[in-house]
Amino acid sequence: MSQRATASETVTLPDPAERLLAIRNLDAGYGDLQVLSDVHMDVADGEYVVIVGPNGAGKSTVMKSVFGLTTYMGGEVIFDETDISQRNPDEIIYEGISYVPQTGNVFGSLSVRENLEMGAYILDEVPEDRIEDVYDRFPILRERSEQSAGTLSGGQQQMLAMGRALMLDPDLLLLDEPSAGLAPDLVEDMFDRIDRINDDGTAILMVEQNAKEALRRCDRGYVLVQGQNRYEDDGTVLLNDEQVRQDFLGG
Amino acid sequence: STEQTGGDGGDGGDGGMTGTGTESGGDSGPESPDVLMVVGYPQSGVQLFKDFYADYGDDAADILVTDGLQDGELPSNVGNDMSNVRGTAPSAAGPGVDTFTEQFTSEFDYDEAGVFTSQAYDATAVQILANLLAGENDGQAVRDHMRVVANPGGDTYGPSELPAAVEAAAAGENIQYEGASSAVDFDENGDMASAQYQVFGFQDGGGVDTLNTVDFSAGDDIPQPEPNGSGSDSGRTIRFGVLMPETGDLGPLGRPIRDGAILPALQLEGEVDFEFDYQVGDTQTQAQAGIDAANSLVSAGYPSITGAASSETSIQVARNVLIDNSVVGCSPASTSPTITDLEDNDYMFRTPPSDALQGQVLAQVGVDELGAETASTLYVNNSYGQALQEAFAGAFEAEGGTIVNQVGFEQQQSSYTSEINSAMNQ
Amino acid sequence: MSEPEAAPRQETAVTSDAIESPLLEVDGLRKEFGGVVAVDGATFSVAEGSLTGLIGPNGAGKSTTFNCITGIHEPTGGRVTFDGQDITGLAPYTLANRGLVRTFQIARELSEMTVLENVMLAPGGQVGESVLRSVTPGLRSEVIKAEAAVRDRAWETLEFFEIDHLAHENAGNLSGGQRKLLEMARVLMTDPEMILLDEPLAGVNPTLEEKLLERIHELRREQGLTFLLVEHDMDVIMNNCEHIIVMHQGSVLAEGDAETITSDERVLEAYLGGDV
Amino acid sequence: MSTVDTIRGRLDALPDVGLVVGFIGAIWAVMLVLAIAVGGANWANLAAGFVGSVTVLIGGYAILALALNLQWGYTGLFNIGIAGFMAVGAYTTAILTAPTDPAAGAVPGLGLPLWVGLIGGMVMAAIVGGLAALPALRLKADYLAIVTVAFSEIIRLIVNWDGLAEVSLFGVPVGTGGATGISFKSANDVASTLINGVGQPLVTAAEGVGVSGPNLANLTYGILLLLVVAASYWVLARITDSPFGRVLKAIREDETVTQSLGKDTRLFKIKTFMIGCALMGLAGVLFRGQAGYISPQQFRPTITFYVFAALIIGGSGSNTGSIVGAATFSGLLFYLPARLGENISLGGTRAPGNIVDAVAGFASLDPAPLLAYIISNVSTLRFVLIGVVLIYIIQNQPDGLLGHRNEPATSVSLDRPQSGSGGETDE
Amino acid sequence: MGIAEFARDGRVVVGERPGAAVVAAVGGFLLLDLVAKLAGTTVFFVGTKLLGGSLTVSSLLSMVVDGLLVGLAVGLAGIGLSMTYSILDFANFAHGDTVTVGAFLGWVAAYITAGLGTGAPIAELFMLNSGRQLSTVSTLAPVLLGLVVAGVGSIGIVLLIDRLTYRPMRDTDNISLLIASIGVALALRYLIAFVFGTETSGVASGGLRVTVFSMISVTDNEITLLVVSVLLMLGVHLLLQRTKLGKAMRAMADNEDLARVTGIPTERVIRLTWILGGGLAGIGGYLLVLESGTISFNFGWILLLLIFAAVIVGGIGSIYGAMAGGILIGLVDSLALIWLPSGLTRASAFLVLIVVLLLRPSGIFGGVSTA
Ligand SMILES: Nc1ncnc2c1ncn2[C@@H]1O[C@H](COP(=O)(O)OP(=O)(O)OP(=O)(O)O)[C@@H](O)[C@H]1O
Ligand SMILES: Nc1ncnc2c1ncn2[C@@H]1O[C@H](COP(=O)(O)OP(=O)(O)OP(=O)(O)O)[C@@H](O)[C@H]1O
Ligand SMILES: CC(C)C[C@H](N)C(=O)O
Ligand SMILES: [Mg+2]
Ligand SMILES: [Mg+2]
Repeated sequence: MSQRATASETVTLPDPAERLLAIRNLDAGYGDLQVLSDVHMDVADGEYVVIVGPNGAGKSTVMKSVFGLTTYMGGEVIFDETDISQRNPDEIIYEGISYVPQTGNVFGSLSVRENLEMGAYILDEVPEDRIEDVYDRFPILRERSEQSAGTLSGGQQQMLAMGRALMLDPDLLLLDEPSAGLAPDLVEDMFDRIDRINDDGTAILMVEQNAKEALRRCDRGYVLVQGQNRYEDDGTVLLNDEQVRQDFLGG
Repeated sequence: STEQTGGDGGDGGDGGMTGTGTESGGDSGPESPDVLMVVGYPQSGVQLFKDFYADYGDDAADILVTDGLQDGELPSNVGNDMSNVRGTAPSAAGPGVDTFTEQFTSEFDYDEAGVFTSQAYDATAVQILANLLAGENDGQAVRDHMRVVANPGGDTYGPSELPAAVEAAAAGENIQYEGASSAVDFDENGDMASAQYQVFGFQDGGGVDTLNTVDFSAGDDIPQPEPNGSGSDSGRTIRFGVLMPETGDLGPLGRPIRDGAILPALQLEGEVDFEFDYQVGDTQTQAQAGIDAANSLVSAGYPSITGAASSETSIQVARNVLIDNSVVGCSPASTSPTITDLEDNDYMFRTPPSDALQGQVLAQVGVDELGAETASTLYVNNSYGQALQEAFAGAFEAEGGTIVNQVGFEQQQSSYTSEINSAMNQ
Repeated sequence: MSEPEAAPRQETAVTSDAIESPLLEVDGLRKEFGGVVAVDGATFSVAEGSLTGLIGPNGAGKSTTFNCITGIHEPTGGRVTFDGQDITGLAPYTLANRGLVRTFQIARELSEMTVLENVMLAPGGQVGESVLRSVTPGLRSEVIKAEAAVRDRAWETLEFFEIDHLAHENAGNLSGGQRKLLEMARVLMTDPEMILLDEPLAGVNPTLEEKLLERIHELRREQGLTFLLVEHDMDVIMNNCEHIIVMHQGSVLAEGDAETITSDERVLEAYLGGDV
Repeated sequence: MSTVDTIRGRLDALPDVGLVVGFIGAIWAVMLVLAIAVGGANWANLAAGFVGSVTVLIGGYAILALALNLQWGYTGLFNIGIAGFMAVGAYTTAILTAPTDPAAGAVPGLGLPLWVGLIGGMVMAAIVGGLAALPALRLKADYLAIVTVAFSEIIRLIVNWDGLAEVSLFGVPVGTGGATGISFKSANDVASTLINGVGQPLVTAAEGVGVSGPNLANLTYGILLLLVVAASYWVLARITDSPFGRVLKAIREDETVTQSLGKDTRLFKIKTFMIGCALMGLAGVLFRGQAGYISPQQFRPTITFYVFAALIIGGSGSNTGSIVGAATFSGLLFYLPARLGENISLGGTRAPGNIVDAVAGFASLDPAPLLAYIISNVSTLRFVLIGVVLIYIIQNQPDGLLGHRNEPATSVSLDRPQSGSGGETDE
Repeated sequence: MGIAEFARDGRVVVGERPGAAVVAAVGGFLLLDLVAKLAGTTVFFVGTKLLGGSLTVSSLLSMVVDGLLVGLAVGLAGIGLSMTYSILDFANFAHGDTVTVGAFLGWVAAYITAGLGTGAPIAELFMLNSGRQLSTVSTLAPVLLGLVVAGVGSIGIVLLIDRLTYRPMRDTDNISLLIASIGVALALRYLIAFVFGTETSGVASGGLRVTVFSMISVTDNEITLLVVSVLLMLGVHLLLQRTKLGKAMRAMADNEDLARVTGIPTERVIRLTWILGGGLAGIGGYLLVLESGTISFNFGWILLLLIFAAVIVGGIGSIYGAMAGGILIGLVDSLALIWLPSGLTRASAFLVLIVVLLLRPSGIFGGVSTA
């Protein structure tokens, strides 16, 4: 493995056999603009991995690249032993990955319920029981089920987006800053839910600015800077690393 | 009572539909006119008659049309034999008409010589002769010799003797060209001194039937100036432009007229010791496009132009291009009375007669042949349509008839139902 | 309208409980969307020179309150007073010209214009915004002179926010955090008296976050600006705001300093969720 | 300091002026070559005719493209009602200046001098533009587009309506002439007067080489139009290189933000609409009414789309690009193909009347009929060309021929002031 | 200050209710006038005519029928415009020319089949000027075949155009797409002109006339238009209702990237959009020609503004809105004659468009969800 630098000597990489997602030497960007260069990342089956880093580092771009939403410039994205680096998003979803983007993550003009139905688009029938599950997780959504999603408050939209992604019971869930804009109690709540989702066996790759909390809870973490891997290690190790704290976690 | 409402379908203040004093109303509704007089051009005509027959069928009213709709293809394009239609148009009645028809149909792929084609031939022929007599490709010089070669005085030549006429004019002789459409004598306004009209109906298998003809003979003196040009040495190039609606509303009539206008050059090429250089400009049946095309011909240095067809275009081209640039225009088809009075420095001529006469002929056909007491007019909203329907309305009322509605319409609309309804008083 | 070089206002002592000189007063503000009542009689005031926090659960009506104050939405009822004058329902530009400006929850840069142009746009009442002045030969020299002054100030402001190295860059090419800085810089150029900040720190990297807060305090100290801040990060709110307003279901649930708030049962229940 | 800025500002404009002059010069050269190629002995006159006509076209489209650039390129106002505003200007001028005792069959006007008419036309176009803008400005770009194009059609239908062809206004007979149009004092007369007066020696000289008076007048008119273009450019450059222009750009980017920064964007938009429409009105008379005659036919929406094509080809957002685009569009795409088609002939092959006959010849291995058909239809095909070029440009060079030109909207140099001589001392 | 007040007042005045009140008042007056006209009475006020006149019920009915028929075809054509407008997010100015292309393809096919064996020269058949007039009763098979070809042909053309023009531009802003569509419109229209000339040809004319309620008289071709367009509209309704397509289209219109990550096959939805929209446009054009009887190279372009009016009045993105908007605009265009001179009736349809955009930018039926 070619990590440029590691925070500590003890890197616990998942066993290659267990790797659900493997990103190798990935170069990607938008149009002519290259954002990521030579990025590596792994997520094992059922693992909970967090990416942190300064604004503009390319964290969201990693997520989008996994889902085929960026301009591919080289490298590989391997999921469940298939190379998905140049596939279309609407194919990737069949592989068992769901994605909650950082912005624009609900269909504003569709109702809450229709948003959830769209989450199950690739199924033949609308899974009523799953919708009920989501409503149970986020009761406010049941209350607003006929309101159009664009008129929900910021936090409510975040919940809806999460609910939508859960409609398919994915193997891997990509979450881009799920706690942004949430009230503190909900932040806690959200992290708890994510833990629970992870406990149910869904692997998670998450970007968070609420880095301390995220690193505390995750299995492993990556620090991304200027489109390149900077550090990677167990979450708690990163959390306690002086250099990382100083540069990225704000003292 | 007559109400000039021009396209006014509803009340619009004082509209035709309102009627006057009909307080009773009810469903009986106002009466349709006995005859509907339609002035228009073929392309709009197709739509207009389709709409008419679709809503009113064959026997709601007799219809009168004019030269602008004398298109043999019209019934087949409309999908109706149009047997309830009578029309009038200036006819080809010159001494050389047979020669012309023969040459025209053999040179081009036409079954018959269409309306104004002979006038077009004459217009060009006179220009060529005037140009030869003047000895230079100069508008003013051509203008000054138009009457010399056309009006009485000197030897007489017709279409069949055109090469001989060319030699004579080149030699500086005062000649008299007698054309295919008429004797081609220009009065001081540049109008024809005499006129013949035909009354026509549409034939079953396409084409038109001439039913009878009406003559108006020369009243005024025909001016005859003396030649003062030099004549032409052999080898000279005679230049003229042709300005015709090859496309647009008049396209179906304009293309044959254009061919009539270039026929003299085709006929003379090789026969005489002169070169002919002509260029055709397309007016698209629009005044502005006509002006642009005319400017282009003027830029290219043509001293005289056969054209335009539509009166509207001819008037605007004369006002805005010809007079300023001292270029002669000779229209083979523009019939609006306005052209007579154009302040044109004598640069505008024409070979058909003015519609001041056609209105009378139409009214006669309406009253005498069709026995109409009431009539409505439906006219294309331009110098041609407006003037001709007015001439008709005046004559029709003078004959004791009543005009019900006068409705204008725009060219090339996608539907004329509303205009027809207004005119039919529905 | 404020003078281009307004003298720094004198420091106003702000105590956490009594608001002596309110700059902004919101009285019974109400906003309905169809059946949904987003803001339901919110009443509060913001002291001149203070940094006041506005917090509350998601959907409490904070953004809507902002939108009503700044003229983006027309309130269904209630009154907003600024600097002693009724400003209810006035258009955004009028408010801005009176010194009340806002930033957006999601930074809205003018992406096809350079960073410098973005900032130079902001000052109010520029002479060159008159067509006549910018065209007429004699009068244009005035415009040019004013422009030079605006330019110089713009550079200073960019330096203050440490984004002067990006001055000629198109604003669209900035990273998320830089955009937030630009947004603050631009708003400052309008010579405001009060700035409403809608979650300016959401998604901002913690290191940058500290820098931004530092700037805010600096502006308060040096120019006496007033801030109203919506933020979900309780650390930020508790450590920086001397006065905190808690909204819940469209109305004000509690207000006071950090201590008062954290010890308020209702707040704990409705928002902070047990521990902090 | 400010004088340095002024001078620098002036120098900055020079390369652009050179570019425009060079470009138009190149198009003239093309016309000259064509005239020599097809004109024979008559080449000089033909060249004068070609160059004159192309110059008038370039001038007309350049004014329109500049006006549109202000509205769309700068402010993002998607006005596709250009034809309507041109009509308002042209008709106002026409009604103001048409003779009170017109030729038979024409409508009378107020008989005022031309300059009154021109100013009146611009003012009226500005007023109507402002009125149209008032409600329409609340709409997003594509809705505004549809409203403006509908508006322009309404204007055209109204001037076309014969109910207004001749009416009595406070006892004075005036009117639009309806479908027949209206004749008036043409600006062309100015050119004629000019060359017949002071330009007489020039006329003599030109006639010496075979250039006719009318062609010379046309050429003169074209050059006068270019002077109007230069003046418009100068005014617009000053408007856009200023804080006013900066606000316009900001509106284009994000109106809410601009409002929040204290700019009354509605007022700016209305002003922009009025200035742009005034210019469009002026172009309506000077360009469409060159001959002293206008009719509703000339103000169909298609002309609007040609102006758009011109601006996009040149590069919207750039005043220089507007002119270059207008020249490319009108000279190379619009005018040149038509002249080529007229002057190329295929020996004796007469063009078939329809495409089936043309292709039939091709089937028997004789390409001549098809070629002849194509040549006789170039004036149709050039619009296909224009469409394709438009698509190509928007796909591959969305910023136009001149490429993206980020012209900062300011009247001074934007470099960092030298430390020490800061702005504060400047007051 | 002054400006501020002005802006605020403006917001109130241009707000929904006062505008609606004005519209209602004008509408009420026109209705009153209509009643007076039907009753044949004229009301004078201080010497000038206030309202009234005369109008027969049968002519009113015939206007209604005309408006309805044109409106149906416009609505049919409008569905496609509405769909591409909301899903691809741009105003497609080439839509009118798609209507023309479809109509030409369909009519050429109909003509050639009808002309087979009659000895008419193929050139005349192809150029649509053999002078023959088709009608549903007399030439049923060719007319139906033409209908199919119009639909299929325009689908082909539209897909080709999408491939060449819009697909490489998927990520660009909607105004660029709009401009590209202007280019497409020009190219298409003049290619048609190049092939078929600029002449208006008469191609259809009713073969049978039926009189209903002894007042309304319609031709077989008009009945065909009515039946086919109603059937197609029903079909579209069912398609969007019974499949996920409708919702997927709305989701895409909303947020394309999100739609893709949700698993919606966006390219396929786009293709289906073009297929539906293009096909209906072509058929709409074909039927319009069947009704009016004539065809020319720019009739779709001239119609475009009317189609836009229909779509916007109905609310962009709403299929039912497009249908209803089409009928409304068709009726306005036709009935305006009761109050306006015929030169201004078209202007009134545009005026309705503008008024709707200003008072209710989301359209009369906007907000009512589709399918
Ligand atoms: N659609 C896009 N087109 C062009 N550049 C983009 C696009 N999206 C992001 N970028 C650029 O790519 C770089 C990385 O952006 P990205 O969104 O991945 O950052 P991030 O690490 O997620 O930051 P943040 O924490 O602010 O969300 C930035 O410089 C950004 O400006
Ligand atoms: N345009 C609208 N139409 C209908 N309801 C709306 C609209 N805008 C906001 N709401 C509703 O009003 C309530 C308040 O929303 P608002 O955005 O003000 O909340 P907030 O306090 O800013 O929340 P957050 O912290 O999540 O951003 C929410 O329930 C929201 O659904
Ligand atoms: C060609 C002709 C029908 C022209 C018509 N006589 C006119 O004056 O307009
Ligand atoms: Mg991100
Ligand atoms: Mg909010």
